[in-house]
Amino acid sequence: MSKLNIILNGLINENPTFVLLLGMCPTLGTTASAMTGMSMGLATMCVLICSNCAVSSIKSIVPAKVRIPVYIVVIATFVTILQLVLKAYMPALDAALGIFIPLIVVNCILLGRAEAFASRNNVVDSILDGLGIGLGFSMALTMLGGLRELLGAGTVFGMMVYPDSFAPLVFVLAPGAFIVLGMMIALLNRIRKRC
Amino acid sequence: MNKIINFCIFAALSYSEMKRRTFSPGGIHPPQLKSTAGSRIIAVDAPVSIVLPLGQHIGRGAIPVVGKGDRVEAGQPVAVAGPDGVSAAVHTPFSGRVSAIGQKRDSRGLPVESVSIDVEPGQSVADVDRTLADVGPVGLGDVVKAASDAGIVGLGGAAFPTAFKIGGCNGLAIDTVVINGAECEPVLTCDDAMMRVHPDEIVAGTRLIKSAVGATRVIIGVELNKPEAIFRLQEASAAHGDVSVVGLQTKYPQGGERQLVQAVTGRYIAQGCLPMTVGVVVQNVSTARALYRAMAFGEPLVNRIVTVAGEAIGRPGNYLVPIGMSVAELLGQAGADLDRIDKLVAGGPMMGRVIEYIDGPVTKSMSAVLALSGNDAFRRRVEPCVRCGRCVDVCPNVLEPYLIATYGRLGRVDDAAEAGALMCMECGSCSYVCPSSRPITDMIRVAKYLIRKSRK
Amino acid sequence: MSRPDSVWRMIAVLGSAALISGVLLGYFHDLTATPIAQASARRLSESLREMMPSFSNDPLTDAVGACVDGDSLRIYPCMDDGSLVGAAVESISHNGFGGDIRVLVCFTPDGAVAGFRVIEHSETPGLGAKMEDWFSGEPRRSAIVGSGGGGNLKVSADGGSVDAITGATITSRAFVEAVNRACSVFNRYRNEQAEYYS
Amino acid sequence: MKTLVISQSPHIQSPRTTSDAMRHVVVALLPALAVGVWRFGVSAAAVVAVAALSCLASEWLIARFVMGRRVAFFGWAPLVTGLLLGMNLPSGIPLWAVVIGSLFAIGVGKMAFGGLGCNIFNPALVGRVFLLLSFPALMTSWPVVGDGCLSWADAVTAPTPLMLVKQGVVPDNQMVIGELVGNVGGSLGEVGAIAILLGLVYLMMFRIVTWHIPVSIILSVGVVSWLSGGNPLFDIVSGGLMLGAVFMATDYVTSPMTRRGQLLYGVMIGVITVVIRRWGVYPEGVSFAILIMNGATPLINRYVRPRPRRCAEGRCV
Amino acid sequence: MLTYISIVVTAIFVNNIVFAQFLGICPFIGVSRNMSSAVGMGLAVTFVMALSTSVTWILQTCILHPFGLDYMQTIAFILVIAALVQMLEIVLRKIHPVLYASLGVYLPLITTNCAVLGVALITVQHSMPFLQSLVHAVATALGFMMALVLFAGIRRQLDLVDVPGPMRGVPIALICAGLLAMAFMGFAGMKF
Ligand SMILES: Cc1cc2nc3c(=O)[nH]c(=O)nc-3n(C[C@H](O)[C@H](O)[C@H](O)COP(=O)(O)O)c2cc1C
Ligand SMILES: Cc1cc2nc3c(=O)[nH]c(=O)nc-3n(C[C@H](O)[C@H](O)[C@H](O)COP(=O)(O)O)c2cc1C
Ligand SMILES: Cc1cc2nc3c(=O)[nH]c(=O)nc-3n(C[C@H](O)[C@H](O)[C@H](O)COP(=O)(O)O)c2cc1C
Ligand SMILES: Cc1cc2nc3c(=O)[nH]c(=O)nc-3n(C[C@H](O)[C@H](O)[C@H](O)CO)c2cc1C
Ligand code: SF4
Ligand code: SF4
Ligand code: SF4
Ligand code: SF4
Ligand code: FES
Repeated sequence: MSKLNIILNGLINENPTFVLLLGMCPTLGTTASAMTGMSMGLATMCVLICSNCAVSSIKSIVPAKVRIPVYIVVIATFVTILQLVLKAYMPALDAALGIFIPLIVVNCILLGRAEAFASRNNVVDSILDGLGIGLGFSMALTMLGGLRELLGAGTVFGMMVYPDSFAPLVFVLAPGAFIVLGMMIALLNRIRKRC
Repeated sequence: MNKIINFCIFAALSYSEMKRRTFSPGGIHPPQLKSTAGSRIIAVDAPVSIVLPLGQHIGRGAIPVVGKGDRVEAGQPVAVAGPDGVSAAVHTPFSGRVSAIGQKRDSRGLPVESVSIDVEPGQSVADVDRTLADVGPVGLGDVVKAASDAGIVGLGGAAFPTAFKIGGCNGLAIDTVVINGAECEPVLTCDDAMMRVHPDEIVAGTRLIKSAVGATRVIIGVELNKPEAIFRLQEASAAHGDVSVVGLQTKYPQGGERQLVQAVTGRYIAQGCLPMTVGVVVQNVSTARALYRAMAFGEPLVNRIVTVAGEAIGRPGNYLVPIGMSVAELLGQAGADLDRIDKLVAGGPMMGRVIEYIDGPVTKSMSAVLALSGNDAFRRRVEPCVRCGRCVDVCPNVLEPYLIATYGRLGRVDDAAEAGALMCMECGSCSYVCPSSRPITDMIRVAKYLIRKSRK
Repeated sequence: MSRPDSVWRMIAVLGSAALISGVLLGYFHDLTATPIAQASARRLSESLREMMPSFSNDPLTDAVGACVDGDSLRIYPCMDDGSLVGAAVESISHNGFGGDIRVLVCFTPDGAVAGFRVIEHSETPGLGAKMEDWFSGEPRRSAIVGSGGGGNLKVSADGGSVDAITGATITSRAFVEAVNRACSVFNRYRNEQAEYYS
Repeated sequence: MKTLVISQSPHIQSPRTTSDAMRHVVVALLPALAVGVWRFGVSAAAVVAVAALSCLASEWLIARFVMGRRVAFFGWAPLVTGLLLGMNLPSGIPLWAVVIGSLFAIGVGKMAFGGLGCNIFNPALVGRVFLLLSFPALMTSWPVVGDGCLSWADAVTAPTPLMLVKQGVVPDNQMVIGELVGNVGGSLGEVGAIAILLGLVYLMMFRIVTWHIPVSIILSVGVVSWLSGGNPLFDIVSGGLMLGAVFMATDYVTSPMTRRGQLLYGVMIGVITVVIRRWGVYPEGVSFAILIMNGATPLINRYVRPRPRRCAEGRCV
Repeated sequence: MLTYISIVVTAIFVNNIVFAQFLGICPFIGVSRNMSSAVGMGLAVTFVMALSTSVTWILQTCILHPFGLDYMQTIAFILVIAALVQMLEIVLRKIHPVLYASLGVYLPLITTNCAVLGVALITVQHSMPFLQSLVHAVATALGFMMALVLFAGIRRQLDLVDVPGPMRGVPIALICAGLLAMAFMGFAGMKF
């Protein structure tokens, strides 16, 4: 697999949200706007790149039986670091993403990539994989957030597209998350079947 | 005149009480369409040839005992019951010569083993009136032998060999004989005609069955839409304390045996059980009469009453038809306008089977030939199930027809079996009421077929 | 992985993973402790600078607590040349739609509301969450700012002068409640100060 | 001789069709609709007309261009959905919101599931609750009865009786009578309980619905209201309860199959309705209650099935 | 008493973990295909949530907070939960093989279920007393189970109808979840 392919794979073929349907909770919980969606995606990507890198570098010394606990420790460490950094330098973002930042720990994208990719590939490829999957996740969350924000508040990244008095609020509330994601996956299904 | 007054009083008194007698839950009220009610029984003219299928009953086909070219006498058996008992003999209604033995298409268009006979001219179809003969106390063996010799099968529709059914009661604690005069199917009036014309012979037949199976009573159940039949039967049974006639609410499928037994005895036959398990044996009125004729006079079952009805029929009515005569010939004699017929049904509109091959023969179980024309012959367009629950409401067997049908359509065999598909008696009530015209019964048949196939 | 995994090896790997993680986290914690503490202080002092006339003290260190109905609210007095130029009260209402609403309300020395900032809330996006923009807009703002310290503002639905957010009366009531509580706390503080100095 | 038609039994069908049932529902809705138009004027008629038309159009457009089905423009089922959606809205709601609501009701509430008969949730209620959550301000400004206003801009609004109760007013007989004859504010189809009851009588006469669902809802609302210290009569006649109990909870597709299931469903709707009215932020809870129980209907259908009687004889071996 | 009723009702209906808080979505979509697995998963989650919330509560109040180690919350909690689930699996297999057979298969899935960690974090954030935390955890889990069971019914129903191709499976499940979430918003802001 070429380096580019590794990245593209994560963006498209194995897009964690639309294709693998992983990490549903942050996908639904942090996409009330394009900004929060993108932030969550990028935050996850940072942890993913770091954890992939770390897992890949220690893969040969970790016994199979304690593999999972070690990976959890690795991931949790990076998540906590991220949490501290956000609190210190971007408190508003930390408040907006709330509990979903610590919950990156249990996002199976991370454990899944550690298992499926990083523990079998070299450090560079693992970092690229983290980048690809992370970008795919960020892209999906940004799209979902953007769409919800557009429908539910009439803005995209805070810029007004049409007056918010015409915007059905539901789309930025909990039901809107489910419905917009469902419709997006259906649309993608339809496009993919056509090709 | 006296009779008419009596009849009116009887009807008025009984009506309110009898209307309550029925089964529950479920059931439907289709239009009666019994335009041929009250008509005379007309004997058809003898045909020039007949075809006698050897498998007119449930079970194994009969074994031919004549050869090609043989001459046969009217009433002579051409085939005898197969070895395992679930079979019935076949007799020829006419004298003639065996022209062929082999596969012939029956009215469904399927090739079946048959004996074809060229009928000698000059014979007629007649139900010989005989004075009521007193048949003394009989044993089970006598009745079974008579039924077997006469080739009697259940005339209520299922054509189950009667000898086998009655023989099966041996050793069971049967206390009640229920006689099925419900005739709940729309259109049909053949049992009605039989009850009006031969009430004495029916009552005599029922008492034979009673003493054969060791029961203590006979209950004849008749729907209230046949007041004259009830009256005649009541007259005929007045002298016999052990025979009672009860009127039943007019509701389909009142004649289903499970439903009938519940209505007349109050005993509920649980799913998967037979009437025998609650101490009841059920026979059709015409079967009872045929049994009497066989016991008293050794007469075989060679004729039956067939209701011929429909818009395109010139002379609708009840015809006495020899078994083996072709449907086309029967229709011809009833003045049918073949060009106006779009669909032919053997039996009632709820459970009857379509006739696909018009030259096929009338069989022992063919209670009617119903000609449908125009819109009546076609089903409405099927629409999506709106889950209105009507099919669930009407199913007399307490099933969920829409669910079994869906499982059948999707081929989900295990789910269909779990939902009780095999309990369905295919009465058609669910399809009848479905406002979306869904072919529920058809899909349930598919489900049943798939289940049976998967279990083999 | 061809080598057999002995128990000791497992413990060693797990233990060192935990150790490395602990050390890393400790390091990052120390690194970020000050910025984290500053982050919240910075927001507060920035808000004060925007809403208050210039002051020379550090209101955060001069803050005092005042109890109302079981809540301890903080008062941040702003001084210039030893005289009070205003004060801010960090007030709270528990009757928000989604939970608590925290509001920073600034007062002039004579007890009139000088400004307000919503610090924290968990109201519905698009509805209650609009409250800061809504109440900062006219004519709501002038109904609140400059109002006396009586602490009896009411939303229009309850017969008052402050228009509620359409569809979010609950949030509006809670917001106004927080402002009212701030008023009463500040009034008490002012009276105490007056007594103290007189 | 023609070729004979071949099919399996039965060979006759009841004359009642699904579209007949829907047509009867439309007829049964007319009295309540008339009261709405009488009380609220032309704007009410406009809202209902736009809702009906946009439901028909949404259904046709989606079926034709998204699902690629060849279908007729008119259908009784989407008309019922449209009428009911319209009648569940305040008469002063802007028409663009009605169009958006209809599109959501039909698109997400019905066609996404495959169309008629496939949906889990009542499409009209999906539309209504969607609008309620999306445009809370528009959905809670109720024009004053008897205005007969032609334009929306200057309509006078006032709280509905249920909103007054939420604000602490104790309902009296005057309010009950007002609800009965339609002399109150509210959704344009829900005012006038008597007209709705007329519709129920009509539907029961033609055996489109049975008493089970409406009666169990109404009774349980009465009982729970009484237990929780409310005014049972007022709770029964106020808000959208009657409209919901008679026309929306009875929707075949989204209600249970068996009578016992329907009773359970009705009672639960009643309970949830009163709970939301008493303790929730919304003055009215019947839409939510019906939608929640729509979601529970598959479970009810699964566990409250027709029960074959067990044999009492016990004679079998 | 009212506090507890309020906690229970709020956790099950008002702030339902799936419909309002978006936690536990993956098992919600993955394990709601049939009734027995829905109930099994629900019971397993109830068990684990009660246990892990108790333990993390003690961990937080007795160790992390007094020693100023709050920032270690995430890592400590996830390790505790993982270890607990492991132990539970072993213990259950030993002492109650039957229960293990029905619940055991769901246990490994629960380690990485954000609902469990989420509830532990939320209870600590709200600084509830111990008993309230426990009740909150159990009620949340019951809310989760209710969502799973409702959904198992709905998906069985959806299997019987012709859902359009692209909508089949996850998309229509998500839309149903959305519509149910809409319905449950009727309970929003409920106060006693
Ligand atoms: C739905 C249904 C309806 C039936 N209706 C009648 C009927 O009206 N009259 C009748 O004699 N048998 C009817 N039968 C057949 C009876 O169940 C039963 O088989 C018959 O009465 C037994 O008598 P037999 O063996 O003499 O035919 C019906 C069966 C079914 C399944
Ligand atoms: C999902 C949802 C979110 C809500 N958010 C808020 C909110 O943030 N603030 C609020 O005051 N009311 C909120 N409400 C409640 C209603 O919008 C409001 O209380 C009710 O309609 C009263 O309307 P009014 O504000 O016009 O009096 C919310 C309701 C729901 C269902
Ligand atoms: C927390 C969680 C994690 C899961 N992880 C996996 C996984 O790693 N691999 C997998 O095939 N399925 C996973 N699943 C999905 C279920 O186990 C799934 O129902 C199971 O694989 C059965 O698959 P089937 O429906 O295709 O037979 C997970 C589900 C949950 C709730
Ligand atoms: C008695 C009855 C009540 C109905 N109620 C509704 C309703 O409340 N909402 C709706 O959208 N459709 C209703 N319909 C129409 C139809 O069932 C509905 O469009 C289906 O839910 C669409 O699948 C009703 C139909 C009948 C026969
Ligand atoms: S690990 Fe978490 S995010 Fe991933 S599928 Fe499982 S539950 Fe969902
Ligand atoms: S055909 Fe079968 S399922 Fe239908 S009503 Fe009759 S017994 Fe019930
Ligand atoms: S009668 Fe027809 S439409 Fe009604 S539930 Fe049964 S199958 Fe469905
Ligand atoms: S076997 Fe007999 S006693 Fe048993 S359920 Fe059947 S009919 Fe009843
Ligand atoms: S359960 Fe999957 S991300 Fe929450």
